[in-house]
Amino acid sequence: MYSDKVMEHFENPRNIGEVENPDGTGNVGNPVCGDVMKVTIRVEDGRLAEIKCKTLGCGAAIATSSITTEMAMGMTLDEAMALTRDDIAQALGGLPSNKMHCSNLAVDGLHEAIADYRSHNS
Amino acid sequence: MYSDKVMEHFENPRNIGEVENPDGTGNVGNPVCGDVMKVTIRVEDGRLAEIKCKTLGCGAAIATSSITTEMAMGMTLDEAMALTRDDIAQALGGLPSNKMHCSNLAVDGLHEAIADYRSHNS
Amino acid sequence: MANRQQTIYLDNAATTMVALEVCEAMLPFLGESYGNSTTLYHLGSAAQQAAETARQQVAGLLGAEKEEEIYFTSGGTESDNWAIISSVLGQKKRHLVISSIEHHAVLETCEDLAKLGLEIDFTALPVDVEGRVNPEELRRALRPDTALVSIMHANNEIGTVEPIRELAEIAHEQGVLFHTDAVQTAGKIPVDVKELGVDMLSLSGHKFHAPKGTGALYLRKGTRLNAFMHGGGHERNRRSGTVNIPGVVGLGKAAELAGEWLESEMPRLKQLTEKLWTGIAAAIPQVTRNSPVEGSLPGMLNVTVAGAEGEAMLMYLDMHHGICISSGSACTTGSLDPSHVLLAIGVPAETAHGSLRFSMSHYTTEAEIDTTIAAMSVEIEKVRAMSPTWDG
Amino acid sequence: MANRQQTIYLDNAATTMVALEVCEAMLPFLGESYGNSTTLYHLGSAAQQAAETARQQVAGLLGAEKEEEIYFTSGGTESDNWAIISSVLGQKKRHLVISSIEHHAVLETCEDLAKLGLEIDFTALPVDVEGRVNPEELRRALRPDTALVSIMHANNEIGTVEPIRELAEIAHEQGVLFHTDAVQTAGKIPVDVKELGVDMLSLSGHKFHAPKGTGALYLRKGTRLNAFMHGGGHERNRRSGTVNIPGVVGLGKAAELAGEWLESEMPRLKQLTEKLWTGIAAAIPQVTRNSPVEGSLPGMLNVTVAGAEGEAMLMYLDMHHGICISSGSACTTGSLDPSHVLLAIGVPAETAHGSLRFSMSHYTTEAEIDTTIAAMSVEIEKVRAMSPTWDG
Ligand SMILES: Cc1ncc(COP(=O)(O)O)c(C=O)c1O
Ligand SMILES: Cc1ncc(COP(=O)(O)O)c(C=O)c1O
Ligand code: FES
Ligand code: FES
Repeated sequence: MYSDKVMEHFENPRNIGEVENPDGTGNVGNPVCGDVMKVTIRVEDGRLAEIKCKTLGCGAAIATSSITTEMAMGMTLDEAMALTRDDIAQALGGLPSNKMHCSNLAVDGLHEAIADYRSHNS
Repeated sequence: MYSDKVMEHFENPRNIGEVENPDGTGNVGNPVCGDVMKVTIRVEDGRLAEIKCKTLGCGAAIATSSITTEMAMGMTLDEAMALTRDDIAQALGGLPSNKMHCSNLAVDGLHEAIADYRSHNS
Repeated sequence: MANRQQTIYLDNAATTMVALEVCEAMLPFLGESYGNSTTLYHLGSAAQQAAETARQQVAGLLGAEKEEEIYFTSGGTESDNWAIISSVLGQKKRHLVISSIEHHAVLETCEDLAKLGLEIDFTALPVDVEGRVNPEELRRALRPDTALVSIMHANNEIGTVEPIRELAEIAHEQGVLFHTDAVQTAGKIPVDVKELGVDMLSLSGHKFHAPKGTGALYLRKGTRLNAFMHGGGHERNRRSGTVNIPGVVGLGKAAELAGEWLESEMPRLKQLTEKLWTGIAAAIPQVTRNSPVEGSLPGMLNVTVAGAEGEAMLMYLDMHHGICISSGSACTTGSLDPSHVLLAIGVPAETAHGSLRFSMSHYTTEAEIDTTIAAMSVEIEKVRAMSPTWDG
Repeated sequence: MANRQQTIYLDNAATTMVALEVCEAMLPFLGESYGNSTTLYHLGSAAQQAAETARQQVAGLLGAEKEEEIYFTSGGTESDNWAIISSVLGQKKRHLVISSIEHHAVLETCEDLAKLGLEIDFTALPVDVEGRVNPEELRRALRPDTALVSIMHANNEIGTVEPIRELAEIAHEQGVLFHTDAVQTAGKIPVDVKELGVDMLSLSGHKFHAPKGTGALYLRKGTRLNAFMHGGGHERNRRSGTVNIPGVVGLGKAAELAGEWLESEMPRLKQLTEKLWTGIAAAIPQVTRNSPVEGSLPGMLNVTVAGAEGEAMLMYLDMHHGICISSGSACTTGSLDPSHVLLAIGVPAETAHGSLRFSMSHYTTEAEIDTTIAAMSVEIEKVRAMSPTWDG
């Protein structure tokens, strides 16, 4: 069902955990729906210097969290804000159609963390 | 589907043909229905001395013609008139339920031949 | 029984042997690979992949644009029932048009639906002496409330191929869906859903060397059709029920083989059919051919033998020669029921009782046809000798 | 993937391995013996005899009075659809009563029928925390227009066995037909149609080591039920479609084996289930048992794991340990859909997403259960370590 890339990220998820004293935090999802993500970031010189994610969710949720943190690392905040769910799905070699909402979640969490950072630093 | 006894009579049907100068003839069935039988008999001393049958019909029709002629041979006319379709079916070790009408036909043909004989000789 | 040393199987329109290649393809799925195609773990993905390969193979045989247009079923009967019942059940339009020589899976479905008091009715189009539907008759039969036209691709008793493309066009002109029962043609003659222009098409695996209990419905992308079997949402929610993985794998493999064999088999079987016919006609007086010479399935020959009854002939052919064929009448309680197809092409009931159908396959040999011709003349002579209606 | 050297198959409620004996019994019918059960010649009679032997074997497993009460189908889904649809379609009485924890094959059939505008409606009875229907609730739900009550013998997610005998009696007091979906119980616990007092019963072969695509409906002699699949009149005119001879032979053999195994397997599987549960509960904090301790299928254990999601757990168990199980949520477009069964017994949605079902078979060993317990504690720790809702 899942692509090799999804399986590889699911098997070895990157950047799991929480940034200590994060500059921004995003909490998305809802336990009732089965998916919850907490994205924490550290920002340095307008770029994402550290991103960590904690994920409760299915295989797609775990793989998309992993690849999203990996892709966004080092990006400027604007670049990271421009990431879409399609970018994520594509980087993973596609996702089953009924699994697309999870690719949303990780991007949403990242965007929320950036928004949180910006709300403190503008 | 058919009992061994049916198959045996079907394989080697007895008394096929027509009695020469018969004492009685019975014609039953209808080509439209798929079964036609012609039973001819010779009567001697009030007993069936010869019975022959010609049959157009299914396996059951052929087997019942054969066993009916065999069973009735040597019977008095009253005995032969008392033969029923159940007697025939039983002697054949049973017939499939949708094949019961053919067991009727041979007995009917025989009875008609006897009736024909009696109509000339009473 | 008797001295049967061989089997000459000429009843391939009824069912066929499972091809060795098909059986081999299935075996892993009757063994180690027993996963469910809808589950996530490793056993499940093997099953899912196997099912998708099979779907491609079937789509390939039918020239379907997308493999998602193929839905696996338990056979031709289910595919036919599904197409027909779901087209009218609970729908606004409740009129059906079929031909009068459809297989029982179509005919009885219409009759039973009509009897259920669901305000469904149907028109059965007549056919000509060769068993062909006249497109003009279809045009006249269509009504504003016609939901579906279902006309078979080729008939299963006499082999007549219907002008599906033309018929489908007429239905489509009136915005009516078109289904064809291609159970007898899939794998035997070219069946291209796009060329035929049909919205739905039924096929059955066991007619072309896949196992019994397998089949498919082709449903053109975009065609609306409710599920017939409801449940776990298998087959993209259109046909629930755990997918018969070994069966489906066999169906796929058989579709692939049939596609490979088709081109060389068609002329070969056509030639064997003509050989059988000329052989019988030369050896046996008063035999009539019911299968058309042109526009008929290669490998199928239906004949009627005057002064003889079908079941008796086929039983003697089996007992003494191991020849397996079908006859055109079935025994119902009360009397013989002559084939509705033969009656529809104008064969009188009394003659119809003496009909036989020979149907060949990839595995049929020329020697078998020779033996059959010889056996026929022997056995028919015997049967006729017993018959009160024959004085040859 | 990864270092999977073994398969520990604990998803037998989804599907089972075909028993070797079953496969062997089927093989002749995928080879030489390819006749059609309705034909007259020698190949046909072998098929017919094989089908009748299988019918006796299935009748034997169910304690049916006569083997003619068994009708072969393509699986549990078809049997359920048939019982339900034919009970109300075109009938005067059009109300159905089911439980709220029925399999989708029952639930979706009722829902889809109700949506079709055929003036059919249904009542889904609630269940208690163990998943049991209260007979008094059934009594209250019956109406003068109730055509059928359909309540499953045992639930497929948590294993709860329902008080069928009592429920059937209540339905019968009001002259209402009773159907039970025994797909999870046939071959696993005693299923005696006379003791249960049911009019109809569905079973599915692939749940007890017969191949996928096989099943049966028991229909008590004298019970009226229209055909669901119309056509050539197979199965005494009640279920048309060429009989899947190899499948049916496999079903029969599996029924025979299950009958032989049943008595010794029940206590063994019960013991393995308790071992699995105590092992998991001892090793892993905050795990809840959803399967009842008493009155439940031996060999089935459903648990919820706090702070973890089902699919992720099952995928890691598969990847790293070759363990095949099911989770209680399915991904639908938009979000995870928690099991309707778990919701019905009062498990909150957020917990239901963390549920897992283990289901064993004749082939499950004690060593596999030990390995599973160990694997569970490793993998759940990993999953929880990633989870934002777990701070164990
Ligand atoms: C034309 C036609 N339609 C439908 C069927 C039914 O298919 P199945 O035997 O797979 O149920 C058959 C064969 O029996 C057939 O010849
Ligand atoms: C309780 C129950 N009913 C019905 C079914 C459907 O049976 P099948 O898979 O044979 O279609 C299943 C299994 O999927 C089941 O567990
Ligand atoms: S729960 Fe992750 S995609 Fe549905
Ligand atoms: S034709 Fe002989 S029994 Fe029906």
